Amino acid sequence: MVIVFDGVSKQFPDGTRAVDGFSLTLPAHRTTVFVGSSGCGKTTLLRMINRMVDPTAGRVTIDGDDIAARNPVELRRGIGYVMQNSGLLPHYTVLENIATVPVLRGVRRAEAHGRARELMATVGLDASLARRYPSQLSGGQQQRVGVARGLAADPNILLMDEPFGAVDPLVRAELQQELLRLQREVDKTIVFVTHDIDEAFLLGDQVVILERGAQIAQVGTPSQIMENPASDFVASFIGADRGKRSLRLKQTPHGTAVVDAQGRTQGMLDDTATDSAPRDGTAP
Amino acid sequence: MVIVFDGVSKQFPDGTRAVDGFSLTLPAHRTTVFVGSSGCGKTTLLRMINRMVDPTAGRVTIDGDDIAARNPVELRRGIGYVMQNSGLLPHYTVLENIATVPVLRGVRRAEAHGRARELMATVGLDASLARRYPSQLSGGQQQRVGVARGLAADPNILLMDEPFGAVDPLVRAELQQELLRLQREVDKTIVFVTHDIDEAFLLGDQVVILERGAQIAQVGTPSQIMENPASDFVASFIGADRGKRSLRLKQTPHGTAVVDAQGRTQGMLDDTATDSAPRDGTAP
Amino acid sequence: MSWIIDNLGLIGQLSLEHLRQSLLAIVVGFVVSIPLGYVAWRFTPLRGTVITVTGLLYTIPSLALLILLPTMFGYSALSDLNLIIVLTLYALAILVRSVVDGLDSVDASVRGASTAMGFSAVRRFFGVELPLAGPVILAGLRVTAVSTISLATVGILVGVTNLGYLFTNGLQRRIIPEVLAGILAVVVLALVVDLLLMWAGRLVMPWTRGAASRRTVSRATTVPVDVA
Amino acid sequence: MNLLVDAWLWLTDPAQWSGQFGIPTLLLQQLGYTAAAVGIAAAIAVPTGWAIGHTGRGRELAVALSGAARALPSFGLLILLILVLGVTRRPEAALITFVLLAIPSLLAGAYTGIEAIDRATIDAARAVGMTRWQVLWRVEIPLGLPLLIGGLRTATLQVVATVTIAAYVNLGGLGWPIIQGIPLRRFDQVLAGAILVAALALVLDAALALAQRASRPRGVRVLSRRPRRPLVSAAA
Amino acid sequence: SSGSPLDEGSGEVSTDTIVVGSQAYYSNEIIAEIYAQALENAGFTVDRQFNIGQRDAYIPALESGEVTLFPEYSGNLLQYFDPETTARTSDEVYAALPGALPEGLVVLDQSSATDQDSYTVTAAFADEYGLASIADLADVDVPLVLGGPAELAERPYGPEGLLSVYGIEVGFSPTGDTTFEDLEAGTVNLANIYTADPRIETAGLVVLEDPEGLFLASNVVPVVNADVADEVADVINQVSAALTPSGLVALNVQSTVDLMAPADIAAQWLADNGIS
Ligand SMILES: Nc1ncnc2c1ncn2[C@@H]1O[C@H](COP(=O)(O)OP(=O)(O)OP(=O)(O)O)[C@@H](O)[C@H]1O
Ligand SMILES: Nc1ncnc2c1ncn2[C@@H]1O[C@H](COP(=O)(O)OP(=O)(O)OP(=O)(O)O)[C@@H](O)[C@H]1O
Ligand SMILES: [Mg+2]
Ligand SMILES: [Mg+2]
Repeated sequence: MVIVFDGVSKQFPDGTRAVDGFSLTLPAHRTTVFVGSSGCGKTTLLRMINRMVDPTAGRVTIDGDDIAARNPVELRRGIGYVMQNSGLLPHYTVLENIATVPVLRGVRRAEAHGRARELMATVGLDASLARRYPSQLSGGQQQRVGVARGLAADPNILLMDEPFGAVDPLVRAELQQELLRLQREVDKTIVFVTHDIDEAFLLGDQVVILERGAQIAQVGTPSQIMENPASDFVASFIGADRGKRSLRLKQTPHGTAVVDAQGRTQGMLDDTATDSAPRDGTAP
Repeated sequence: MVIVFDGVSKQFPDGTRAVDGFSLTLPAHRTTVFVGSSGCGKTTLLRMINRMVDPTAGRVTIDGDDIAARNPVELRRGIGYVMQNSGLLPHYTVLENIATVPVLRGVRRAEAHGRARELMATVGLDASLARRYPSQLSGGQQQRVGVARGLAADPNILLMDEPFGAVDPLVRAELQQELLRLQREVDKTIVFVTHDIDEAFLLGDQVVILERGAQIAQVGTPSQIMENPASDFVASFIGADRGKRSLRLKQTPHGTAVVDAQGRTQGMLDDTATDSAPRDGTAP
Repeated sequence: MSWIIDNLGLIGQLSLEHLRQSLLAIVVGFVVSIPLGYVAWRFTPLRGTVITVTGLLYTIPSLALLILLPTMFGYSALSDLNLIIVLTLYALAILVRSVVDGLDSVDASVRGASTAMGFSAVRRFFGVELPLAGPVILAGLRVTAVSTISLATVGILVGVTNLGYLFTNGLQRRIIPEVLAGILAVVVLALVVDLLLMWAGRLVMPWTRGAASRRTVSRATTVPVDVA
Repeated sequence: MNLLVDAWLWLTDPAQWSGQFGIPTLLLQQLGYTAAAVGIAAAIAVPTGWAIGHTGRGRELAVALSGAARALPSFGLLILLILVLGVTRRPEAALITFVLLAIPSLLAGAYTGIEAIDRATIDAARAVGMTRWQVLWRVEIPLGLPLLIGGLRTATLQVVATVTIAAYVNLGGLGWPIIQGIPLRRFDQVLAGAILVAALALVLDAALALAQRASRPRGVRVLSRRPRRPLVSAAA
Repeated sequence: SSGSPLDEGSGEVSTDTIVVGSQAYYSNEIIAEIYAQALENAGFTVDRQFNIGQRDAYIPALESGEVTLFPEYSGNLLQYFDPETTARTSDEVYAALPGALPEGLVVLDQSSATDQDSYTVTAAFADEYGLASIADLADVDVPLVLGGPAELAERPYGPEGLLSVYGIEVGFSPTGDTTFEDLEAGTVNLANIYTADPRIETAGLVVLEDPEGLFLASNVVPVVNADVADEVADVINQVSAALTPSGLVALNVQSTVDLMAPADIAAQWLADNGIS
């Protein structure tokens, strides 16, 4: 499912040009992250993929088909969407929330609930929470329900709009790891929106740094961007100008520390590591 | 102004033990950062310093005087307090907000406003904003007003409770830099609360990592903690277990990149830097 | 007080009649207010008009309305239909505003989420927006119920019999317990209906149990009339 | 339409503009009862409401009592009070009735006004070293004023429409043409009376709406545009 | 059926069901209840449409057939249809009624019981100024304030009638349902009170004579829809024959002093008078 933006613009009725001539190809089975400051047009871009917003110029295609020709309600039922603050329906239980789209599509209730239970396991939710209402869950649990709901229709495309913006850093880190795992498992085309550059670098195969009006400041893999910021704006955005990305080595009694330009320790150099596979356990 | 917590506990009327036997010395003229997950008791600890919360056991002393003997209203007027979401009075202008404490203390209005104007400059607020109301300011500007208000009484102690939690990452970085500058200029005893470990490491002279019930998981300078996490909890909290602190070097066409255990680039090794002074401009 | 004991049958009958008239007005008002409220909420230009017109109703003395409407539209002032029409109009004045406020109170992100999942507009209204507006509408409905039951007593002044009979008859016969019984019966009816509505709300909206959000309450405390 | 014309003729008949039952007299009576009742109710309900809002205590009781007060049928209560107090105390009976009518809205306006204030704001006021009284006078009352005036609006509207029944017990007011018109089946006069009451209500409401707008502290005005006013919270 | 004021009227003229109406006046309601029970005892189906306010409210209902039988007061009824009438005595009024009533309404036999408007003062006031007749009010040297229902201000026998017929000027106070208490309390010194009010007796009030015939004699008289007049005449005439002036006062006493319900009063009266 390759998504292509082709000269897309969006001007809202009040005159705001949220997106101005945006063109980009989002490769299939990869995660593309849109990152940028508040109001730069990330959400608008995302919502053009499921026709929650229709472009005023240009077109969006999925696998070559112009989505403007698709029935919006049908289209949406085939695209998973995970919103900031989870966007759960407060009057539905966890199970009902996850099963919403299958039920809308006419899947039998019992069947849809059965599948919802499986998805709860997939996103790491305890089965005992099935009958709870969203207000009875913690923020992190709500986000997991949101992700499960996004997956319920088994869509090929998953849109995620700052899905972890509202949770605690510890929980957030956990959810990010969970998503990395899911990404490997479910193999979908994921479009992820955040304004946290570290999150973008962590999750994105392709990272798109946006300026106001959804102007592309730089596109590339995290390493490409960090190693070679395309402009002062990008450098400032990724923290390079504050010395955050400009690191030095420092010897300490416990090993070699990596410190930033201000002398703040960023981590420890792992001299023993020989490959790039993720490792767990504490730092050395 | 050295602040000492001596076996302090707080049990709320509903039975919650927010703080359980907390003892610590906060050195004068230094910044101590309390960091921990949501609900671990950070705010409660902070508010015991200006008697917004009274401990149910133990005592808090400032320069050796038990604050339980102090009149709370008087005490508060002598301690700056910057709250999450700024906590500005919505019906006071910027100037009136900053001048609140001096006016309460009986300073003449004109005089207090004059000093408030000076403080606006100190925290980097344009003078043209003086007559605006908080609702007419951006989030970052509101935070600056909050900081200025905290400084207005020229207190020896400044309490800051997640002051930058609600703002955009770019603005947040700017405010953090501003605070680092202020810290050098005003030379106060600062107690700072955050749940962002990076912020804690950036701002703290002394960092206190807390677990539920305000149990101290580790105290130390940022380098001490990162180089030698005291427990699995701390390692996980600072991201060491996710490989975030376990870094390796990688040669790229643009220079030596520092990558984490998962191969994500964290920054570039700056081979030219010879000292730890902050540098500006873009990355090399 | 012996009058009350001797006339429990009468009080009971009048209460039933009173309840029948009030409930009819409350139910009809409720049913009509939902489309009206939806229209006012959905089409912003109409909002001011609908709310002003229903709000205006509030300022017309009920007694006058009870006399004038039958005269203008040529139906009998004596039938309880007359009273029920007037009570329904007053109920609308409160309820339309509540429905608008209730729909306003639905979190935009929830609305967006349901659209994104592929709810059609109609299904979204009945499946998401209306249920979520429920707490605010219920609060309005409870206020409506209490004031309708209390207001219905004026019917006696135009010849519609209900608990108001105890007031005029008690006054003519100088039987204080009779008047008192009328007031007590009205208050008890109102409070019982109010309580039943509260319970019904908990039954129909299980997700609101326990977690009564502050936001809902403060919205519910908004008065329906906004003439300005 | 004929009726409207007749009502207009009745209204413009000079005979209706003088004497014991002339419109000016009736208008003054209506205003007098409304002002007195709302004033007395405010004197009772506003401090009580502020106390409830400030301390957070007694809310349940206030809600329960307000609910009961709202259920009281004014017409029956007025008759009962006259029978109990006697005909020479009609004004007192009427005032008590109208005061009871006005209290719930005013009470709710006073305490919801304070309750609706962001807790963080009050917390901030305490944290900068305001005393309890300073918090009340400098923060809670000013910020709660719009909702209080909203409550005042509701109360005034309810009372001014209900004072109509004062005429039923010989206290005059704009209800007189209505009360007299009904047995005489003079609908022009009933309609004219209703128009007068509604017009008065609208004028009062508009005046209070302006006051409500003006009372909204300037910094807050930018945020929320729609003037709101509390009902008795039947909401538990 | 019980004597509750609740049962509904139908609307269309129906000869099967007699719709009995009453004013929102407790005494009138008792008479209507007597009619209703008498009819029921005689096998009729009866609907009660009680408490219909003033004459001006229920006459249209009678004319339309919504109500088919109503206990009325002859003088007031005549004056309603013919404000200029010169009839004053009981017989004159009764004789004038058929001509004044609109098509479709007829009166049955009138009873000897009267319940008419009067001008009444307290005994003390009457003693002080030697009052026996309305004309004597001319001698009173304090301002006269007349209490009565709101509509009295506009009635032919109201303040204007007093002025034109007796040359007496009075202020007016719309004392409504508390006219008696107001007279007692002294807020008014002249009161429009119905002559069947038992308190005239118990409180020792003085009903002023009306030599100029300001008020028409007003006997209790059944008004009935012409379609059903013949059917109900026997039963209702029997009631009218048995209802006496003192009997009417006694009924009112049972209601206001003994606090009996209208249904019980009616049933007892019918039994006592052997109509059942
Ligand atoms: N319905 C709308 N009508 C008018 N302007 C809109 C609308 N939706 C968004 N905008 C404007 O379009 C611009 C882009 O909005 P968008 O929501 O896409 O930003 P964003 O990058 O998602 O920001 P955030 O990080 O705050 O969510 C903003 O200036 C916003 O105010
Ligand atoms: N007034 C109170 N009454 C009862 N419990 C309270 C009260 N204030 C705080 N708590 C509880 O005490 C614990 C610590 O609260 P505190 O506000 O200090 O946490 P925190 O570390 O500041 O969290 P956060 O990062 O979310 O601000 C929490 O479990 C909280 O629910
Ligand atoms: Mg967005
Ligand atoms: Mg906190």
